[in-house]
Amino acid sequence: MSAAIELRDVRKNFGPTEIIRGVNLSIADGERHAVIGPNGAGKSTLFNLITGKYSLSGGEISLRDEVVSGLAPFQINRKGLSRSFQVTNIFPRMSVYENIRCGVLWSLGYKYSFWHIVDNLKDVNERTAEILEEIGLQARAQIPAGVLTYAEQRALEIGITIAGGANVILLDEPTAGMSHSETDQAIALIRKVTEGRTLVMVEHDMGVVFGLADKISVLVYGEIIASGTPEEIKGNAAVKEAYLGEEAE
Amino acid sequence: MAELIIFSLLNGLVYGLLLFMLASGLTLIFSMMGVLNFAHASIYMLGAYIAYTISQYVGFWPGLIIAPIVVGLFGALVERYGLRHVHKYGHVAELIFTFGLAFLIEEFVQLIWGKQTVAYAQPELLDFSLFEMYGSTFPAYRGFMLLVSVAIFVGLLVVLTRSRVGLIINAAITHPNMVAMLGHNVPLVFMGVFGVGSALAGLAGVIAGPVLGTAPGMAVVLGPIVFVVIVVGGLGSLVGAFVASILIGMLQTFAVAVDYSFLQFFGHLGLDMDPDGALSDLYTVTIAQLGPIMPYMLLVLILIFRPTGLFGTREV
Amino acid sequence: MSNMSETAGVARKASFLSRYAIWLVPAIIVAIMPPVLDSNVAMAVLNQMGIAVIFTVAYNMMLGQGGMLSFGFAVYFGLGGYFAIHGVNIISEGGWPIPLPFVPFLGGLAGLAFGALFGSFSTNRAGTVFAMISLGLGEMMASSSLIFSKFSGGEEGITTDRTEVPPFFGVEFTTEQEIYYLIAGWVFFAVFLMYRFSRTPIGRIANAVRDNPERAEFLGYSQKWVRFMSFSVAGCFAGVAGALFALNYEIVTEETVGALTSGVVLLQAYIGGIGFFAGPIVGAVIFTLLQTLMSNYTEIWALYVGVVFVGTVMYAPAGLTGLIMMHIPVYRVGRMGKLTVPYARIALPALICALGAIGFLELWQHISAGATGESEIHVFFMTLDYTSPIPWIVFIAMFLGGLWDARRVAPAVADTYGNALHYAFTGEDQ
Amino acid sequence: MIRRTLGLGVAAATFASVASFSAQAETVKIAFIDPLSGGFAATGQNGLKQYKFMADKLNADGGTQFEVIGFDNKISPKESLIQLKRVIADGIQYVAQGNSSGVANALTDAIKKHNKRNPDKRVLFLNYSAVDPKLTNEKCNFWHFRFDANADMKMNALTDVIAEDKGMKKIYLLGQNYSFGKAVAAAAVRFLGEKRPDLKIVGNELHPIGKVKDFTPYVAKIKASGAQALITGNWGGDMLNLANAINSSGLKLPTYTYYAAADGITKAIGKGGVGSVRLVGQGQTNPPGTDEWDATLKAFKAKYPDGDFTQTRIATVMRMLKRSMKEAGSTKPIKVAAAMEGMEHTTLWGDVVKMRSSDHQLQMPVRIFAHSDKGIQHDLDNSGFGLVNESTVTMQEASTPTTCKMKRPS
Repeated sequence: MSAAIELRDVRKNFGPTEIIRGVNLSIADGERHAVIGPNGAGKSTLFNLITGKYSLSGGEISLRDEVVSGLAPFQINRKGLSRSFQVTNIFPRMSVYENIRCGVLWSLGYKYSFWHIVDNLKDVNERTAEILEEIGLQARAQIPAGVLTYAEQRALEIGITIAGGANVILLDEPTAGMSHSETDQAIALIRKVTEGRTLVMVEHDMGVVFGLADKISVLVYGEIIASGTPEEIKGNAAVKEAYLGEEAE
Repeated sequence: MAELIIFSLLNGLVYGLLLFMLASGLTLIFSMMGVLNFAHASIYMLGAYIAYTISQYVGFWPGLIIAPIVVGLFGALVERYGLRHVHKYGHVAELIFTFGLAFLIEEFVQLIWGKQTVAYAQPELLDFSLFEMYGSTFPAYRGFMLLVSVAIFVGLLVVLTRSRVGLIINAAITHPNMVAMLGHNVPLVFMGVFGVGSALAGLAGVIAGPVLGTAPGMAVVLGPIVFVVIVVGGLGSLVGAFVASILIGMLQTFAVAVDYSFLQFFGHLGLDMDPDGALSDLYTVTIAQLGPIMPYMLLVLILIFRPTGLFGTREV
Repeated sequence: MSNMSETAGVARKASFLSRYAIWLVPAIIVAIMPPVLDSNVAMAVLNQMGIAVIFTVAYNMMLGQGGMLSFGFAVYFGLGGYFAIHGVNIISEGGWPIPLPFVPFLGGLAGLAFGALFGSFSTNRAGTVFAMISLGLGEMMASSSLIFSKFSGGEEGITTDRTEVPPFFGVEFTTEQEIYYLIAGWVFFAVFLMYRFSRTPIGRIANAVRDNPERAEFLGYSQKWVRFMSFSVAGCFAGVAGALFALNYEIVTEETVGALTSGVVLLQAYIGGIGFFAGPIVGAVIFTLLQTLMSNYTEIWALYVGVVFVGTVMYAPAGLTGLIMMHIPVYRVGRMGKLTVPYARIALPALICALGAIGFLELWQHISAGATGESEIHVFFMTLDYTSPIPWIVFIAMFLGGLWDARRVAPAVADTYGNALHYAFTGEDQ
Repeated sequence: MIRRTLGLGVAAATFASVASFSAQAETVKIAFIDPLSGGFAATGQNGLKQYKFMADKLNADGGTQFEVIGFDNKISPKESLIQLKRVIADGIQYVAQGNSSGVANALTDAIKKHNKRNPDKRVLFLNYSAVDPKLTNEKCNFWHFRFDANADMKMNALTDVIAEDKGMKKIYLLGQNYSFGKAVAAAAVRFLGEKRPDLKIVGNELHPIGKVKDFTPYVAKIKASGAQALITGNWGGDMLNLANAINSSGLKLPTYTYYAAADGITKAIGKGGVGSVRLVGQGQTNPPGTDEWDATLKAFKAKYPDGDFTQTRIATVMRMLKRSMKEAGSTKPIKVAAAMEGMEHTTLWGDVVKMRSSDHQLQMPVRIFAHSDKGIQHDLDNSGFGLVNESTVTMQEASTPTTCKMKRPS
C-alpha cells in the first residue's frame, strides 16, 4: 500500500530560525493520523508546508508518490488534498449554501466555467445539499456565513474542506475553542465525514486525539520524537517528558 | 550643453524637493494607517488657495505660516470625523472616501475661488535673480523653495530620529500593530500624523502656488505623481520617499531636454524606418514627449517586480 | 438580484412570468420611451444613461463581485471606443457589409484583448497593489493617447460619421431615436450577459475570491486566474460601452480613457451600491439624471454629487440599493407601516437642512461667479437678492436647525428600524 | 441650460435676457461654446464678455436682437459635441467658437453632419478664432465661416518681418501639441524655407496642451540651443506660463507670437518683453484707427474694468452677422450664410474686409504689433503695457490660396 502523504527530511527556516528540522513522516491511505505537540512546536507550519502555503527550505513532500512540494496551494488541492484552518476561514459575505457549493464546483469539473448556470447544475446542488445535511446546517443554508455561531462556523469549515471530495483531509485544530458538548458533536461529525479517507489533524485536545486517531506523531521543536498507535504514544517515556508530562501539570 | 545640465539639475531638484514635501506626509500616513490618501494633493491645493487669500490681505509671508496651520487642522478634522468613521468598513472604503474627498475639495475650491487661475504671486522681496550663469538667471524664489524644502527634510529627519514622538512614529511605521500594545494613544497619534502630513502638503502648496499656478486643476496634476513617489520609494521609508522624489523630479525635468527617439536609435543601428508609416508614432516619439508617461511606467514596473519599493521593507 | 444572499435556486420554483418579469417590464418601458417622451433631449439623456449602465455594471464585475478597486477602468472603455470608431471609418471607406449594430462587438473584442493583456500582470494581487497598478496604467494610457496621435487623433480625438456604414434593415441611424434603440438593445444584451456571468461557476468563485482569496486557493482555485477572468470579461463589456459611446457621439478623445472617466464610474457604482447586481444600474441612472437635469438648474451640480458620494461612503456603504434592500425583510412581514411615521419625522428636518445647505451654496456660488450688475438670483423658483443678509440668515438657520433636529431624532428612528428588523427575523417584538 | 428636458417644459429663468428690446424684433440666440473653466478659462470668459458687449451694442440700434449664451466645453472636443447637442436641442441655430482648432475641427464636422441629417434645424458655425488652415481648406464646408486670419496668413506676415532681419540665423519653434500648434510649426517651416533658406530651425517642439505648468525646462532647452528668436503659437494659460518662465530665467529673446496679449499675459510679460515680443493680429487698438472704435474700447473698459477687448474680430463677427440677417431678410441660417458669402465690410477700426465665397475665410489686412509701453492709448491687463502697430500687410498680400471646393446646399 502506497503512502497517502510522505514527508522526507522536510525543513523550514524563517530567516536564521529553524522551525522544522528534518521531519520524516509517512501516512498510509485511510489512516487517521494526529500530530500533537506543545505550542510553537511547528505543527501549523508543517500543515502550511504540506498544503503549499509556505515553500520548503529543504526536503520533499509527496502525495501518493507524486512530488507536490513547490506547487501552489490550488495545484496541491487539485491533487486531492484539502485542509481546514485553525482560525475559522470561510467566505463571510456568502451564504452557507454558497460556501459549500464553492468547494463542490471544482470537484465536479465545472472549474472556471463561464457558461453553466450554477442554479441549474443538478449534480452540484444535490451534492451541496448532501454535505449540508452531513454537517447539520441545512436549516441555516441561506444565512450569510459571517453571522453563524462559532460552532456552526467550525462545522462549515469542515464542510468546505470535504466539499471538494479530496481523499486526504488535513484538519487544523478542528475543535479549538469549543465547549465539551460541541466537541463531542464535532468528533462525531469528523468521524462521519472522513469515513474512508485519509485524515491528518493537529489537535490539542487529547480526548479528541485519542478518540479519533489510529496513529499519533509527536512534534517537538520541529522534530518528530515519536510516532505510533495511541497506546504506544501513551507509554512513550520521551513523549511523557516532553509533552504529556507538561500537559499533566 | 553644460548649462542645460546645470539648470536642469537645479530645476529637477526644486521640483523633486517639492514632491518630497508632499510625499513625506503621505508616506507617513500610508505607512501607519494603511490609507493611500487620495486627497493629499487636494490638501496641497487648499494650502495654495488659503495662502492666496491671506496674501490678498496681509501679504505673502504670514500666509507661509498661517496657511499650513489651517490646512493641518483641516487634515486633523478629516481624520477625526471622516476617516476614523469609515475605518470600520475596511481599507477599500477608506481609499474610496479619500477619493470622494478629493473630488469634493476640488468642487469647493471652485465654489469659493472660482474656476480660473487666481493671481497668487510670489513676494516682491524675492523678485530678483539669485545668480546668473551662461546668461541665464536663477530666480531667488526658486532658491527660497529649495531652502524651505531642505529645511523641512532636515527638520523631519531630526524629529523622527531624535525625539520621543519620532520614536513612536518610527515604530508605528515599521510595526503598525505594535504601537497600541506599548500603551500609546493610537487614534491621537494617527490624528496628529494626518494633521502634520496635511500641514506639510499645505506648505508645499503655499510655496508652489506662485510658480506652478494656483488653479482648481493643480491637485489632479500632482496627485498621481506623489503616489508614484511613495510607491517607488517604498512603504515606511522616509529616505525612500526622498530618493524617489528627487528621482522623479530629475526624470521629468531631464526628459524634456532629450529629443532622442527610437527612429534615431534605429538610425544609428543602420535601420531605416519610415517616419510617416502607420505605426510611426511608436518610434518617432521622443523622450521629451514620453516624459509624462515615465513615472507611471516606473510605478507599474515597481509594483510588478518589487512591490516593496526601492527602500521599503513591507509590501504595499 | 442580490449576490450577497444568493438563494439555492433549486428550491425556488418561480413561474415563467415572474422569473422573466424583471427583464420584460423594463424592456417594455424602454421600448415605448421614444414615442412617449418625444424629445431629442430626453433621447440624448437616455442614450448617455444606457452607456453608463453597461460601463458601470462592467466596473462592478470587478469592484463589487471580484473585490478589485480600479482607478483606471476607463482604459478599456476608451480603447473600445477608439477601436469602434476606427472600425466605423474602415467599414465606410472599404464599403464592408457590416451594419452599425455589430460594431460594438469590435469594441468588446478590443476591451477583452487589452483587459487580458493588462490583467495578465495586474491581477496577481487585489487590494492596494491592484488599485495602484490600475492607476498607473490609467495615467499611462491617458498620456499615451495624446502622444500616439496616429491612432488616437491626439488632443482632437477621432471623429466619424456613423451614417456612412451600410444601413441595417434600411435604418441609417441618423436620428437620436434610432441610435437610442441600438443602445437600448445593447444594454439589455450586455446586462443580461453580465447577470448570467454572475450566475456561472466563475462568477460565484469571483465572489469567493473577493471574500477570502486564501480559502479559495485551498479549494483548488487560482485566485489570480479567477481575478484575471473577471477582469478580462469586465474589460470586454467596458469596451462594448466605449463602442456605444463612439457610435452615439461620433467622437472619441483622450478624456474617454482619462482619469475623470475612471473616477465617475467608481462614483456611479458606489452611490448605487456595489454589493448588488442592480446597484450599479441604479447608480448609473441616478448619476446621469443628476448630471443632465441638475446642471440645467445649478452650476454646482458636481458639488452636490460629491456630497452625496462622500455621504454614501460614510453613512450608507451599501449604497442606495442597500438602503432599499435593508427594508425588504421588514416589508415582507408587513411592518413598513410602522416605519412611515418615524421616517417622515426625520425626513422633514433632513429636508429643511438640505434645502438650507443648497440655498446657502447657491447664494455663495453666485457671489464667486461674480455676475456683474445683477444681484438677483433664482433659487427654488424664488427670486432672491444676495446682497441682502436675510436670505443668508434664513438658509443658515434652516441648515443648522434641520441638522440639530435630525440628529436629535436619528437614534430613535434607528431603534425603530432595528425593532422592525428584529421582528422580521424572529417574529417577535423587542 | 436645456430648458425642456424630458419633455417637462420647465422654463427656468436661468439667464436673464441681456437687454430690453422692442416687442416685434426677433431674438436670435447665439451659443458661445468655449472654455469657461480650467486653464484656458480666462480667454474664454473674456471672449464671452466681448460677445455680450457687442450684442448689447448692436441691440441698442434696434432690429434683430441678439442673446449670447455661454456653454462651457472645458476645451474638450468631446465636451463641445455634448454641448452642441444641448444647443441644438435648445433650438439655437448659431454657434460661436474660437478657442482651440481641435474643438473647431470637431464642431465643423458635427455641424456639417447635423445639417445634412436635420435640414429643418440647421446650425451656422461662426469661427472667430480657430485658425487651423484645414478648416477653410480640406475641411471647409458651407456652414463654417472664419473671421480670423488663419495660421498660414499670420505666419506669412510674421516671417516677412523675420526674413528682413539678416542677422537672424537660428530660430526655435515651440507650440502646443494639437492641430493648431502643428499648423503653426508647419507654416513656419514652410515660409522660412521659402523666404530664408539659410536660416536654421534649431528646435521644433510641441508640448502637451494645457498640461505644462512650469516651462522652465523648456526655456533652458531653448537657451541651450543657441536660438536667436522664438516663434510660438501658444495661447491662454500655456502662453502665460511660458511668458512667466522666460521672464524668470532672464532670457531676452525676440519672440514672435500669435496670442501673447491680455488675460494676464501682457502683465506677465511686462517690462521684459518691451522690444522683443511681437504679435500678429488684425484689429488695431494703438492707435485705434477710428473714433467709433476708440469709443467702443472705452465703453467696454467702463463695463468690464478687468477685461480687455482683445479679440477684435468678435466685433466683426457680430456686425457682419447682423448685416447678413438684414440683407437676407431672415434669420434662417441658410439664407444668412448665403448673404454673408462674398460680403464686403468695413470694420470698426476702418479696415475693409471681405468674406471669400470660395472657402468662407475672411480676407483682411494682417498687422504685426509690438508689446510696448509707449504710445499706448488702450493698455491691456491694466498694466500700462499694450500692443502698438508696427507694420501692416494688406488684404491682398496677406491672402493665401485655398484648396476648398465649396459644396452649397441646393
